[in-house]
Amino acid sequence: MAMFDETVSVIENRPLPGGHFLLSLDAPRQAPNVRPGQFAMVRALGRSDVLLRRPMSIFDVQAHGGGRAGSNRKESALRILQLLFKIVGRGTRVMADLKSGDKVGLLAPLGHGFFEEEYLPRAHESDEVLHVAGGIGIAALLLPAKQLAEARFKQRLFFGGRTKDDLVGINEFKPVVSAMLLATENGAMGYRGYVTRPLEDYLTKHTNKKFLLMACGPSAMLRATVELAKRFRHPCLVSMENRMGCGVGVCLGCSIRVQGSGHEAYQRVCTEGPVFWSDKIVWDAESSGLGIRD
Amino acid sequence: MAMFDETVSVIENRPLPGGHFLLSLDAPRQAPNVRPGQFAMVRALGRSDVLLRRPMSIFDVQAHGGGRAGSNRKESALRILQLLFKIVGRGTRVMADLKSGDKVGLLAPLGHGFFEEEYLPRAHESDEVLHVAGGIGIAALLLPAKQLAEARFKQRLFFGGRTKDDLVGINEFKPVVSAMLLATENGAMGYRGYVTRPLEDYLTKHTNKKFLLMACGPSAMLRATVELAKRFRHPCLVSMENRMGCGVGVCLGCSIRVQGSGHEAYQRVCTEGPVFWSDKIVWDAESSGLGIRD
Amino acid sequence: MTNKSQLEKQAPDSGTVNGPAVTTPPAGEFIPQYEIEIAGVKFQNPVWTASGTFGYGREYSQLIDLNQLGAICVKGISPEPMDGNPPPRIYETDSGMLNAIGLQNVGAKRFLNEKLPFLRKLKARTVVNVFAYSTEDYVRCIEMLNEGEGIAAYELNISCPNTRCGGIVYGSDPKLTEEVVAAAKKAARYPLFVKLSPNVTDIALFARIAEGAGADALSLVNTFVGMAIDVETRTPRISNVTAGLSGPGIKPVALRMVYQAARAVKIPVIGIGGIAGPEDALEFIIAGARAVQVGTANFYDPGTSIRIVKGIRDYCQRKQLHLADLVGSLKTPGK
Amino acid sequence: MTNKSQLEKQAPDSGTVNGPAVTTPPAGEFIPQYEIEIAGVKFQNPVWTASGTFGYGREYSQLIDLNQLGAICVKGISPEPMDGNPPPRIYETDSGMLNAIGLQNVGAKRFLNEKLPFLRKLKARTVVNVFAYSTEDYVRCIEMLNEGEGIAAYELNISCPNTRCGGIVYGSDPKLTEEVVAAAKKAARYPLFVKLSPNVTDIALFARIAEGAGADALSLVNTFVGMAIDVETRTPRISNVTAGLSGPGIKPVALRMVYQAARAVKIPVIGIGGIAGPEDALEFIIAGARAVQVGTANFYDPGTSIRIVKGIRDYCQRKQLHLADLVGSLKTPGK
Ligand SMILES: Cc1cc2nc3c(=O)[nH]c(=O)nc-3n(C[C@H](O)[C@H](O)[C@H](O)COP(=O)(O)OP(=O)(O)OC[C@H]3O[C@@H](n4cnc5c(N)ncnc54)[C@H](O)[C@@H]3O)c2cc1C
Ligand SMILES: Cc1cc2nc3c(=O)[nH]c(=O)nc-3n(C[C@H](O)[C@H](O)[C@H](O)COP(=O)(O)OP(=O)(O)OC[C@H]3O[C@@H](n4cnc5c(N)ncnc54)[C@H](O)[C@@H]3O)c2cc1C
Ligand SMILES: Cc1cc2nc3c(=O)[nH]c(=O)nc-3n(C[C@H](O)[C@H](O)[C@H](O)COP(=O)(O)O)c2cc1C
Ligand SMILES: Cc1cc2nc3c(=O)[nH]c(=O)nc-3n(C[C@H](O)[C@H](O)[C@H](O)COP(=O)(O)O)c2cc1C
Ligand code: FES
Ligand code: FES
Repeated sequence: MAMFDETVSVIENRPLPGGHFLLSLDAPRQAPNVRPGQFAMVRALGRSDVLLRRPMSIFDVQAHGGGRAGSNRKESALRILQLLFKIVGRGTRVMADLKSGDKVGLLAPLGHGFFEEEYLPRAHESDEVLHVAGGIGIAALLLPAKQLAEARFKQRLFFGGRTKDDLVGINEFKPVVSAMLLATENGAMGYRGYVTRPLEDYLTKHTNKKFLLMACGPSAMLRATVELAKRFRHPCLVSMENRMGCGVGVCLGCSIRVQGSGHEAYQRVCTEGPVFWSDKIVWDAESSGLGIRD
Repeated sequence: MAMFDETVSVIENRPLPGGHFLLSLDAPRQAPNVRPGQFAMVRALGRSDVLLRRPMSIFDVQAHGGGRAGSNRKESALRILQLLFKIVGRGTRVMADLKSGDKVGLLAPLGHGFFEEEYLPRAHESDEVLHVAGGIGIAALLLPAKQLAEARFKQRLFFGGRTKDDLVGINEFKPVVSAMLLATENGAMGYRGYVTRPLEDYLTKHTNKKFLLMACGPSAMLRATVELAKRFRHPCLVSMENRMGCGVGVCLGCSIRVQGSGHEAYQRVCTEGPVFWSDKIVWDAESSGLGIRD
Repeated sequence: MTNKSQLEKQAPDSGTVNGPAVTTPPAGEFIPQYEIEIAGVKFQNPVWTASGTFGYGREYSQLIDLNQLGAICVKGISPEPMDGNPPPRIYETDSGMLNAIGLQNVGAKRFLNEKLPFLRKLKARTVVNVFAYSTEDYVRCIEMLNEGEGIAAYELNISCPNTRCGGIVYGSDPKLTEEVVAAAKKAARYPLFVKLSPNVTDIALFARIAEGAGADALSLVNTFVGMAIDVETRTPRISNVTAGLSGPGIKPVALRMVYQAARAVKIPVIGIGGIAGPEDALEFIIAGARAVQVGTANFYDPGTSIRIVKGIRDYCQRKQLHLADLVGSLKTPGK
Repeated sequence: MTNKSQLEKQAPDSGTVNGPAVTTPPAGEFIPQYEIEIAGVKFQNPVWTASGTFGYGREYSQLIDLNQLGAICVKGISPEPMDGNPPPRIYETDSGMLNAIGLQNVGAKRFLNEKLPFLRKLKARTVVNVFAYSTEDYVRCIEMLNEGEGIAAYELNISCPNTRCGGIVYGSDPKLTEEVVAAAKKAARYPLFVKLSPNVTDIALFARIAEGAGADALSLVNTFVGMAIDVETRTPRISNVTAGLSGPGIKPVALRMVYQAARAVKIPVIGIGGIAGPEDALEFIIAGARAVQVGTANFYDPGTSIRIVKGIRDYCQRKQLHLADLVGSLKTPGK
């Protein structure tokens, strides 16, 4: 687990519709070490009112010059670390103000991630990997999807948002998944309603198939997805979110309730996660720390 | 006393040598109301760590398009308010980061200022007005000098700094004063040593003349200047500085010790000042609040 | 200046003041009520300005419409004028400021003659903050102020050093608190609010004592005793060495104390401490405050109180709630 | 993160860690001494990391050189492992954060087996923060820990709710403080530091009580009890409702308490609260602290403590002073 805390430069902070931004950072030491499912802690420098770093999934890593990370991800040419984020409060507002050339504190890569050891075997048992994303949750899924694409897995993305402006990052997914099912609450793009409806339809139609689900998004969506996975008996990975103090396992601020008792009752999203098997989590708003996005 | 609290735009924030900046703000309601000797309170928006506004002398006001404020200062075309400042701490560091198009909170104009009623009569009694500036104290003197120049007073500037980079704003003074005597501590420009030495020489040479002194700068320089004024029996105006909470007379944070007792023992720099007759001030570091620049 | 919600997005943080006038909603719509009553006195809304941060009102009249405020609490008034502490008196800290003004004020007599006539004409009520060094002087000050017309209430500032008892602060001594509140209440022609010090172990205890001694309402908190040092000169940043900390940084502790005090007493509680926007004010109200006071924020953003008036209206309208429904409406887990 | 002086200009606020290694000055030059001794234990410098903000040390070993620290105070250890509070456990405030972790920890036994061996090998000393709900359990915890080798001292955390006495906090009750300190001291094989709560009226009183009961040193402050509310849902931001406030916003109050405590006792005082850079650390030292602890700053800038080590060296070098000359060297006006 090689993590680095560095002051890095903003290469570009591209505004996208709906208050989203694609932030590209020059991180030659951090980018080559990123594994799918990991995250970064971003710090606004020179101010104490927005005190804590903000956790952000690592959306993508790229070679210098914006070249796409190809099959040899580990090569040293990888130096651009990309974050895809949405303005929701003052921390993300400060991040939105970043301009090319500005500096930020970047502590990365962090988290256990979708370990090859752990999820590849399960993926191999399945006929298709289904990614389920709600809004900015999409940011956690691109790198895993890319890695699975390299290994030639069949993949499908279910992606829901409130409006069509929430459906960011689609272009990046096109080359990696074989199909995309979109949903918006107002029906402006794709299905009208929650993304778990097309997912349910799909699972219902293909009860004979084996799927691996990977989900990230608001907790209501996660819960619904996990319910479906349980009902149809498919394994499900979830990328969890929680407020974070340190990102490295010392503050115990990010702990969520998991199966187990006593000292085993809580696990840290930043260290044991952010990706968990869905049946590990206690899916109860009160005890899991979920709901901060609701 | 028309003051306005507005969010205004930065037109330009020009970096000058030695960590100085000339900040031009688009302030159509405030600029036309400025009188010589007044100041502004500048607020960094959107952050709470640098909480209080920072007091800054109003260096100059100009017409739209950068045209110089001519004889009809009151005309509505005046809309650019200029501040000349130096980075000394975190508030001024935040101000240094301002870029054209950025917004700041501007509460101005503030302070009693060099009232026509009060200083013009005394100026008329004198043969020459001597401005004595130390470092960034220069910022308080340009507007008074300009007004005196309009009234065709003879004026002379004594201007001292640590290094030659501290002697900012000289170009603006050239057209308004008949002579400039510069001093730097290392002698890199003008006299070597404190500016009060050439001042003392001049006063010694012209004991038969009547002068009005106007001074602004670090407290050691102010004290030395006031000593000279006293010794040679010339009236002396000083533009005082102190930490400020509100700038409008309510917090009583900026009070300095003045001649008088009981409830009269303190006056507010922001309201009764920033310009005082030097013999009004109790020149004692402990009781005057001076020394914050020492 | 705390975390932004929908609310703050509608009323962004800015240096401008006096937002658009609030329009009366069309008939039939839900009309939230914002008036509050404390000890029989009606206030048009719960947004007040805090003592020592708003002068005697007139100073800010050029910048904001004073008639939109619920009340103005004036700078602490002592029986005689006071000159205050030598400078430096203030110092900025992270999200806060230290002050040791030393209660420089014009005294009760000049207040009545020079300041009250202006204040009396406003729709905002006048709350007179009262301060002295002994119980007798508190009483004397109140007796002097009783002569004035148009005072809504007194706010007894008991968070200041008591010379009689050798530097002990009234507001952190249960016995002295009881003594001074009871004496002041007896003397007071107008309702008596007691302003509590946060520098105590158990705020609920002092809240109950003040209530028991006759307080009509409690306002809290006053400033936290703090300090700062100039490491270059190794001298205190404030001539008085210690000073009072205020501003957004103290808000979480102030809010907790208001929550605890409001649960400890039956009289109304007025929340103070680091309030800088509508959301902050609502936190205090939801925690149990019937009104709030804006302090330090007046200095750096004079439009804050008006922005809060508007923000609370928008919130009540959106949530279809009267102000009274909000007071103390915090939902806590079963504990 | 406070006002910047010459010092901070030399070491600007940044996310990078581990500044250049300090080089030994040429012979003949003034060589400042930074070592400190407390209760016979030597620490290579006065910059420590605070309990609960640095895990068990190892977590940060990838980011900073632990051997450059004076000491590491580990997360509070209780006799048995504890699971802590349900989330949400933390919340950011202006220049601060609230936490109610609920003292989740591995317990004394696992600490000795799994954590201590790593810590023992460092040049930084290991200070074990001890926590329990009753005097008996404090003693039991210490007795368990006494088995461990290489512990520099215990730090008794008495700022936590005491279930036995119905929610009263040890650290805000003079009698309980005396009782638990005396009992712990009797049991302790290693020196005993007592960590004081800032949520008290008179910090000097508690400092003297702890000293009288046998404390070898005092560390202060722990967190301030605070609170935050989500106004959209009208629920507390932290599941525990109230929580501990830490970070730069509390520094002025913490500094004042350290100043008062250091003047009240003869034993060494260790300063804690909002320390985020060399200047903050120096303020505490000048106010009377013999060492300082970096807490919340570790979270957002893990390099802080190393930057402080370096900043104090630069300052002492520039001022030609030994660390010991600085401790309590504040010059106050004749009062
Ligand atoms: C492992 C992980 C990966 C994440 N990846 C991304 C990402 O790729 N892109 C992205 O835009 N966001 C991501 N988030 C969420 C992001 O961290 C929060 O949106 C951000 O911290 C909010 O900061 P703020 O100051 O803007 O909002 P705040 O003012 O702090 O809060 C605004 C709202 O966001 C909620 N919130 C605050 N902190 C978090 C948090 N840590 N997680 C979830 N909700 C929070 C608050 O409860 C509140 O409702 C991730 C979170 C985690 C834990
Ligand atoms: C009426 C008035 C007019 C002023 N005009 C100008 C001007 O035109 N240009 C300019 O550059 N500066 C001017 N100043 C000084 C300016 O306000 C301070 O330099 C500034 O507030 C420092 O803020 P900071 O956060 O950068 O420094 P801080 O970190 O707050 O302090 C850095 C150093 O500056 C000192 N300082 C802090 N506040 C003040 C203050 N209000 N006055 C003097 N020293 C202070 C501190 O004691 C410290 O030594 C003026 C001050 C006053 C009162
Ligand atoms: C400069 C200043 C002067 C103050 N003067 C008084 C006073 O005279 N009487 C009083 O009761 N409180 C006084 N206070 C305390 C405030 O009324 C308020 O209780 C405190 O500042 C906390 O609120 P805030 O964080 O919103 O500022 C003063 C505060 C400041 C900052
Ligand atoms: C997340 C967190 C956990 C903490 N856990 C402990 C603890 O277990 N024992 C203890 O004595 N103090 C604990 N503290 C208090 C710190 O050690 C320190 O006293 C306090 O945070 C003030 O310092 P700071 O402002 O530098 O953070 C904790 C603080 C935080 C923020
Ligand atoms: S964020 Fe600190 S332990 Fe996970
Ligand atoms: S700055 Fe507030 S009274 Fe002068």
